Amino acid sequence: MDLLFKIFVEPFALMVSAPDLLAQTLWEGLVGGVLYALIALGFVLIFKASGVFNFAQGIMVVFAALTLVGLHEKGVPAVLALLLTIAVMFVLAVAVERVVLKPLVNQPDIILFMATFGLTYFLVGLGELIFGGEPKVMITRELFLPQGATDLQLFGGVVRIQHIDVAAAVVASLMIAALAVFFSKTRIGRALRAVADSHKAALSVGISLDQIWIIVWFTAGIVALVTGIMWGARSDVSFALQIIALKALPVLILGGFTSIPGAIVGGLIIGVGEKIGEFYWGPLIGGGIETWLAYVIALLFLLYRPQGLFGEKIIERI
Amino acid sequence: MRAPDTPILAKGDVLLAVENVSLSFGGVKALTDVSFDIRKGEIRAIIGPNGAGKTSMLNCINGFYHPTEGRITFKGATRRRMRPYEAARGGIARTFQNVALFKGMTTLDNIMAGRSLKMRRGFFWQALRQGPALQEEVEHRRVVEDIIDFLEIQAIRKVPVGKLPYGLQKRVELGRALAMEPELLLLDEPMAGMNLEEKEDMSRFILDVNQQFGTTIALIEHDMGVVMDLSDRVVVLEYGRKIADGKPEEIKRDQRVIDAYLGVAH
Amino acid sequence: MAFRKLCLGALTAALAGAASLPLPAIAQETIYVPLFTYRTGPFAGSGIPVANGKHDYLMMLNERDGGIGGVKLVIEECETGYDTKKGVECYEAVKSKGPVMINPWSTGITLQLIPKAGVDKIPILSMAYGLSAAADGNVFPWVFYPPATYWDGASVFLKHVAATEGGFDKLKGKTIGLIHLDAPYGKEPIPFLETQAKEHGFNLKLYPVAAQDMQNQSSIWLNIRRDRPDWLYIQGWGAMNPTAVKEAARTGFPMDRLVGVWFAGGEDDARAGGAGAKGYKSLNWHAVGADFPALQDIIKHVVDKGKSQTPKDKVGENYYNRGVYNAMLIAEGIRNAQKITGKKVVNGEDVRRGLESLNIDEARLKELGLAGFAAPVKVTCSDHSGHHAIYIQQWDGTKWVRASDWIEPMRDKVRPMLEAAAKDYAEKNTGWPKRTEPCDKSS
Amino acid sequence: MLSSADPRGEHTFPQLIARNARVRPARTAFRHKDLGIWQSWTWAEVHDAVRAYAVGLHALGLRRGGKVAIVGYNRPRLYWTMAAAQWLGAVPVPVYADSVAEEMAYVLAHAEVTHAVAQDQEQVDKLLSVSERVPTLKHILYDEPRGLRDYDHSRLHPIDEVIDEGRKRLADGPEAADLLARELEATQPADLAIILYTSGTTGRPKGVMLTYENVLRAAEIGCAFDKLNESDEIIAYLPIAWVGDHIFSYAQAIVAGLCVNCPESPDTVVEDRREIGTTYAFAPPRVFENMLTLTMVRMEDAGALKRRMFKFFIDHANKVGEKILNRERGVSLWDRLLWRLGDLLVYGPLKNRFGLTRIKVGYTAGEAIGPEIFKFYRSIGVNLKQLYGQTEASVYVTMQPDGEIRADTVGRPAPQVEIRIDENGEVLYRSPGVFLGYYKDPEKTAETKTPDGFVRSGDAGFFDQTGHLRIIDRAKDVGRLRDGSLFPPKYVENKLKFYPNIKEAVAFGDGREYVACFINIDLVAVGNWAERHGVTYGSYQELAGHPLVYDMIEKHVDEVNRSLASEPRMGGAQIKRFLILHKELDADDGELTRTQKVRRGFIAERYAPLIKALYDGSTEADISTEVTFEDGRKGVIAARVKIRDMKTYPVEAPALEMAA
Amino acid sequence: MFYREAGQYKTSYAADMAVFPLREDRIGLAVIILAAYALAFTRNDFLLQAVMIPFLIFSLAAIGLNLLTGYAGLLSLGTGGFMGVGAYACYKLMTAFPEVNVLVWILLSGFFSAAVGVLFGLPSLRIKGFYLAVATLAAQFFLQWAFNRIPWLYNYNLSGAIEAPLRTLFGVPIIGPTATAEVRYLVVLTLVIGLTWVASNLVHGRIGREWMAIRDMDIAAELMGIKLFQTKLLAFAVSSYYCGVAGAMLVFLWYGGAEYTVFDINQSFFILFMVIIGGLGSLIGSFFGAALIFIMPIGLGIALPALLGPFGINVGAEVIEQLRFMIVGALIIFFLIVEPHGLARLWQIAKQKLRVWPFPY
Repeated sequence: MDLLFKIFVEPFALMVSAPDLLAQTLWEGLVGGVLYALIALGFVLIFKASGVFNFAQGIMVVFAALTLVGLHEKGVPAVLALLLTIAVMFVLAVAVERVVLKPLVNQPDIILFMATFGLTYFLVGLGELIFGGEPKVMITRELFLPQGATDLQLFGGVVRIQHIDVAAAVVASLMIAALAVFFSKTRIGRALRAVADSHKAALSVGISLDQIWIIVWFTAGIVALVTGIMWGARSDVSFALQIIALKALPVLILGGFTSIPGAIVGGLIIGVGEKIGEFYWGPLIGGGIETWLAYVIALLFLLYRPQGLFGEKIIERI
Repeated sequence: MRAPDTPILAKGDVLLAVENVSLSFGGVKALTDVSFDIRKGEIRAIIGPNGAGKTSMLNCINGFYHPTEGRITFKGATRRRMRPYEAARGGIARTFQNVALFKGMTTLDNIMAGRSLKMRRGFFWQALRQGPALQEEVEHRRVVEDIIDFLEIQAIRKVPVGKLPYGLQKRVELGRALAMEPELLLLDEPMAGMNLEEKEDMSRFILDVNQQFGTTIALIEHDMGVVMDLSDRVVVLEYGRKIADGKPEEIKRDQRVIDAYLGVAH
Repeated sequence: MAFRKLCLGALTAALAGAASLPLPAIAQETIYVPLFTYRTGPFAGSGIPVANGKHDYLMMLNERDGGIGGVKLVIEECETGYDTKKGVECYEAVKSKGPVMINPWSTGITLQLIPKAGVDKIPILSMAYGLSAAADGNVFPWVFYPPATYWDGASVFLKHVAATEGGFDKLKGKTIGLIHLDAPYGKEPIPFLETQAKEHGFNLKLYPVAAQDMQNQSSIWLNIRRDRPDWLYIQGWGAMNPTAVKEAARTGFPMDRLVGVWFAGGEDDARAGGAGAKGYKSLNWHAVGADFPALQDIIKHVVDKGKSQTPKDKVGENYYNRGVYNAMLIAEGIRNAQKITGKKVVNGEDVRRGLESLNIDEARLKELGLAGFAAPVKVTCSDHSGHHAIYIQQWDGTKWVRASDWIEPMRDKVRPMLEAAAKDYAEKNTGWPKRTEPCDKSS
Repeated sequence: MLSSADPRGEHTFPQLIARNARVRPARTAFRHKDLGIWQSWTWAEVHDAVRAYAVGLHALGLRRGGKVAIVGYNRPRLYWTMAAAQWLGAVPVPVYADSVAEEMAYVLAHAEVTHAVAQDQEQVDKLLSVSERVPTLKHILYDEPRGLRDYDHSRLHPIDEVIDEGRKRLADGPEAADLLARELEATQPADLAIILYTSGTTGRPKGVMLTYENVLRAAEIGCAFDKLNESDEIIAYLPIAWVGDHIFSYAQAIVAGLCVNCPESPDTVVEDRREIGTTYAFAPPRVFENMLTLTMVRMEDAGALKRRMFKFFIDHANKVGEKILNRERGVSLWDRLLWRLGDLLVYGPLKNRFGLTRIKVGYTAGEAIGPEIFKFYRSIGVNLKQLYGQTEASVYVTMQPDGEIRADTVGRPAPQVEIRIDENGEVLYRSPGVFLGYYKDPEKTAETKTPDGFVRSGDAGFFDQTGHLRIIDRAKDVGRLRDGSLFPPKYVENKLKFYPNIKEAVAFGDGREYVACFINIDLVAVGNWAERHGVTYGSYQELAGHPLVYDMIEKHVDEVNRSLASEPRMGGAQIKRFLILHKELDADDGELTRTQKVRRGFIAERYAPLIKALYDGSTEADISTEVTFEDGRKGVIAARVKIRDMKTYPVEAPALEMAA
Repeated sequence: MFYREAGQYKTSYAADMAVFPLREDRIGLAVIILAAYALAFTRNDFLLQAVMIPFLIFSLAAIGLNLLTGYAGLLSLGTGGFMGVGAYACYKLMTAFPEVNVLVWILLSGFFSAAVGVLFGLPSLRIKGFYLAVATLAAQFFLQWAFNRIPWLYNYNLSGAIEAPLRTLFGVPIIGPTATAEVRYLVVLTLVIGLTWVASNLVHGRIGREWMAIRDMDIAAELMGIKLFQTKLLAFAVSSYYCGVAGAMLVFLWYGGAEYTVFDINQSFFILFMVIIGGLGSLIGSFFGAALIFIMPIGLGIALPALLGPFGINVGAEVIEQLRFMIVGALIIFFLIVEPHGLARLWQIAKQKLRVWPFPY
């Protein structure tokens, strides 16, 4: 009875009694969700265009951020370092296309999946070799990112909004909008969408598959860089960050592997869901349930809709 | 292994009755009010233009789809929402329009897999693969070898089916279905994509199966020559409706069939 | 001092002369000291300075003194990546080379090695980490846990809180939070804090941080905001610490009420919080900074000669000095063993005895060029930790400054709990050997 | 070793089967790859089955002297049919399985068979289709029931049913057993055991009648010669109507008690032989030739290292392998060790691939085998031998004893065989295996058999200095040059064809000044050679006319000339001129028979301008020929063909008189 | 090269269906097993303790995952969790009933992970492919959390870890600090051989065929009367059983004690690497994969300094480690490109080459 009370009454009572906390929780959830969505976006881009489940997206985030900070540490001005990092991500995209994707074209999904594991290992080693393993502080100020926080007086309490989080949300929105334009308005973008359906269709648009892959991986690299900057600004830049990338997996399940809106909505749902869950129900079983709550949410959701939020309904044919 | 309560049917009795079956996906009607029957020991052809609902009909019969309306009675028993494996257990086997073999396995293993239903040894013996389990494997291997011999595919016994040419794959698939010792064998375009010689072979096998084992066969086929030669009775579907049903000679003369289908083919 | 140096120099010269003789047997007289380090992986941030400190101090001994007691040290790092699997691999790799002791630098690896130590006759020096119960030398003769245990740390934290609040009686009704890595290491202080909470009537709140969410702590800090604890104690490691400090700064938690255990006291940990981190406190038992003769020697003999991976300005940072401290314990353990046994080349069993009768007093620290660097350390046969004094340091925005005197842990509270835990361990591990190793008199 | 003088007096095959069932009941007698595994029968089971079968056949009306046709591939039950028929004193008449209905009708009618045993539906269909023309035929039995279910079974019986019927009768009472005992005793050694029809190159097949004594004595000679015993394995894949199969897979198997293995189908012989690992094998030269060619072609695709290793060891084997096999002295320890190593790395695996790992002795006969090929197998440790035999002799005429094995002779007269060579060079022989006569053809019998019991072989040959017989050609084909020296065209052609680069050769010379020759290159072999030597070519014609190819072929011809010069009486047949044909000789153009034999006359006519040029001294000649393409279209190809002159060698060997 | 197939004919189906129908293979296997046992007497602790014992245990776990992923086609990322269930179950059992021999508990502990595996396998009826893989991640993270958070599982040990108390077999210590590496190696080897034999039996029989059938074409399999759900769950159960036993062995026969972090997501990936690099759907491939993924880095760690040393490049342990990472990553990609079907396929090809030796095909 007491347990039922704690599960079904107390958390809601808390929500009502402390609306500022609820608002703060929702905000934190949304911000976390945006960052999850960004990582998921990287996955989706690549999955959509090349059918590769890119496990290396997490390390790409770290690698991009590390390159940026590392270059800056070596004395390169911030803006130049940013441009150089973008160039590095391009080189990475080309290298991945040449060395990994091309030789493995038409292999089963799981093989490509596995290859991105190899890529992860390689990038971990390379990144540490070049930049060392110690955590680095994100060059927030140098990149003209806002710092500090604003306290909003709301619901008789305080909701603290970090400027960097707002910036993250804005940048993420811009990013998504840019991608949307890119996909719907440009020739390359349309080709990318076509390639998701069939490789031949893309060829008819006049863009080779190689180019498309490079573009997609490069785009994912940019997304990774943005994610890295934002997340790095929240904590710091270290290899531990790649583990967070796993959080994108439940987001993907929820949103579907091929849907960009799915990645965003899924990210927000997971972000908010796990924060609310952890905050209001977590203490019941000792807290720390965040690690698996997202997966369980995704799993339960899958049982209801096996194709994800925005995936198409599958009719089995024989 | 016949369950004691199922009636033993004589040749010519109704083995399977399809009554007023309709099937729809969302708003799309795949089958509308289709009724026909299949009698024990006959070769029953289902023909019709592309998209007429032939494969959907087979899917309903073996429980892969569940009819939205109507009922299907097999060996006198009507099962609502029958699962595919229940159909298989009941004695319905089938082959597929696009070969649906187990690509990673050899011909032998594919056909052995068709014996799964008949194998009884549980996990324990399987884990030991000695005594009864091995004995059982050998017994079933013997049956499978007869099928291999029957279909003349000895040479490819241990070849992974993925490496076989299409015609042989179809033959292996037939073998796999035969391994189930079905009472009703559903063949979905068994000769699609075959050359003349392969078609002749396949026709011979189908007839042999029908005569030698007394297996009732329902087949979908586009090659009218084959259909008319092989089948005892033909049912014609168009846009999910039955438009004709009868002996091949009758069908050939049926004006609606000629309009809908045969006119184009001939 | 000068005389000593002279003697050492003469000895070294003599040895060098001896070594130059075509006598391979003498040339091979070395002491093998493997160092388990992690310069890679998610915990590399903390691992690198520690590894550098350990390595550089021992290297300095080799360069300056020609080793210990005239015997060169063979220093070999083995990269564990903070991964237990690789730790076991490292252990097996070094075992055959006759190591005199093992410094696992990971609680996980330590736990694996504890049972092996007695069997393989290789002592384990787990300096202020590992299995708390191992501080009981009667049960764990092969494991050493100086200078203090996590429970000592937590008790010092409480003493500090009580002192700030105005006495233990003021703790009643207060809320004290523990934000910890959700792993055995992070959970170590919980039983002690729980008993204390009962005793003093404060409210203990736990905030576990999962390893994969080390850099994603926002919900934890939401909880903290809700519970409004008066004090927060951080038992974290690696990337968890800077994130926690940062989050504390972001959410406006009063930084002078945020205290980290000694493994949450790196410069990088505090630096991440930027200006907002000013006022953050952490425990420590050794000094920060390079203003010690020994550290200057390191710069002179090792860093300047390019034999270290440390940039000069990082010498003297907290974790670097912790490595130095650790290396000092290693060296002193070996030296003591040489003294007790009279052998120059000592083995694991000798060093165990050396560690067990370790007594580094002020004078000795001075000799070492580490006067004021740390409190004296003494280990006895029954007490393998010593429960030595700890001080509080505070971040001034750019560096650590000392913020308290030496605070003695609550030895009377900690010791019985430790002994009970050791007993429990021995009971649960049936067949745990009774101590048979004789006890040397403390030197 | 058993001989016909065995006191127990087993002088028929049924008696020997009974003996085997007694002496070695549990040893495997027959195996048949069927339904995926080797189904096996022990001698006891075979004995039992044959007894029952005999009773069953008796019940179907088979009586002493009756003839039983046996049609099909090698199957245990077909061999048992022979034994069961012989048990009753009836005569089995095996028929070639691939013979068309027409031939079958003739043989069946000629032999007046009353019963026919077929392997499967195909043969049954054939039999049924000719049954009207064979009025004596009463019953047809079959082995494999597949597809025969709906046939009219009034005169059609599955063998198993017949055997079961026999079993039932044997179980029912002693009458059947008495009958068996009676019939077994009644058969005499001199009785007719079997009629084997030979497909003569001309005219109707002739039925060679062999008695029990013929066959048994021949089998015993063979068994004794190669020390065959019950542990040996043989694979039965040659037509059961051929005397070789009858002796090897039936007679010798029963005499020695060895095991006969029937392959799953004609297509799987190679795999099946490999599985069984026969110890005693027979194959015509082309089988060995194919295996070698395949080996060489495949090795071309191997990696460089492997190829070099292969070449090194094969070269080594060429040097010492035969000596080691012959247990000759004078091979150094190092060479022996190296050969052992080669055996591990190359020869052993090769033999394994060929299924010859366990081979005790292998025979090749029927045609001349290339010395290179022959030497290759011997050098890697396969005890390959040649023999010369004929149906009329129950196979054995000459054999090669161990240690005296050479590629160019067919060996010494087999035990108990006498040989003489008549003035025309034709070989005549007399032996215990010599046949009774041609069935219902005393004329032909008289033509072939001399009054003193010698049989005309129809082959020309001579004994060389070592006392080995050499067969040079069919007696009627051997011609003479204008100067009277001997010209055996096939002998010359074969020598040329032993080179892998030469696919066909047509030699001319009968009644002319000298020998000249057309040569057809082997596209695969020469193509490979060209690739390795950087010779580019666009077509067969271009390749054939390439000067480097000519040079290469010239070397081969030169070698042939040298070897001819060193042989007695052959020196005159050295090739003076040759040309390489611009197109492949093709059966579609009528230049070859369907069995790939050269039609000399037709070619001479078709390529008359070239022949003219060969003999008028011109250095090249134009030719245009009509050809049939693969799709059936016809066309004309024209070419200018070069002619090369060859050097001839002085004849070394004294011209021996042909009469030995 | 070593094959002499001539003369190896099968006269019965039992012989024809044997797992090793060729004599040379049987001899080779016997030689390998004997050599493996002989290894125990080298008394080389590094080889046994740091290489062979973990290699064998990981091989067993890889076999477990391979049964699920390679044979039944169900991708799982929860291996670490299932291994953990085995380890913790074994710990609870052996401390609760110390009188029963520990080997019994090791073998029984697998049943607990089997049960948990079945539980988390339930969604496999509805979801497939990567979706299912992510669902198994839920198992991984939940279980990991549970191992840490439920003190009952580790008997309320203050260290939060589970430790191997002394246990003996016929008076010889096999678990605990005094158990020598040789003894533990022999125990591990025997268990692994036995369980591999059972796995081989399963995959070569009806159950294995049913798994492969649903892997290759689940619809066709169902229409042939194979119950998808039961078959998939059985795959989950058997797979988890193997993983569980491997987990118990990992802790008690190798580490001697463990924290929950041993069974983290990296462990799952680690095993998955082995399975894929080794070859999906191949038992021997599991061993190859374990060798490559586990032993190769160790070898590199030894070989790299030796290789770089002569060139005067003296690098620290961490550079070696970083190079190790890079090389392992590159090799994974390299092997996938060379042979996407894993080392097992390379092995098959090599074997085939040996069979047709000296021919290239």
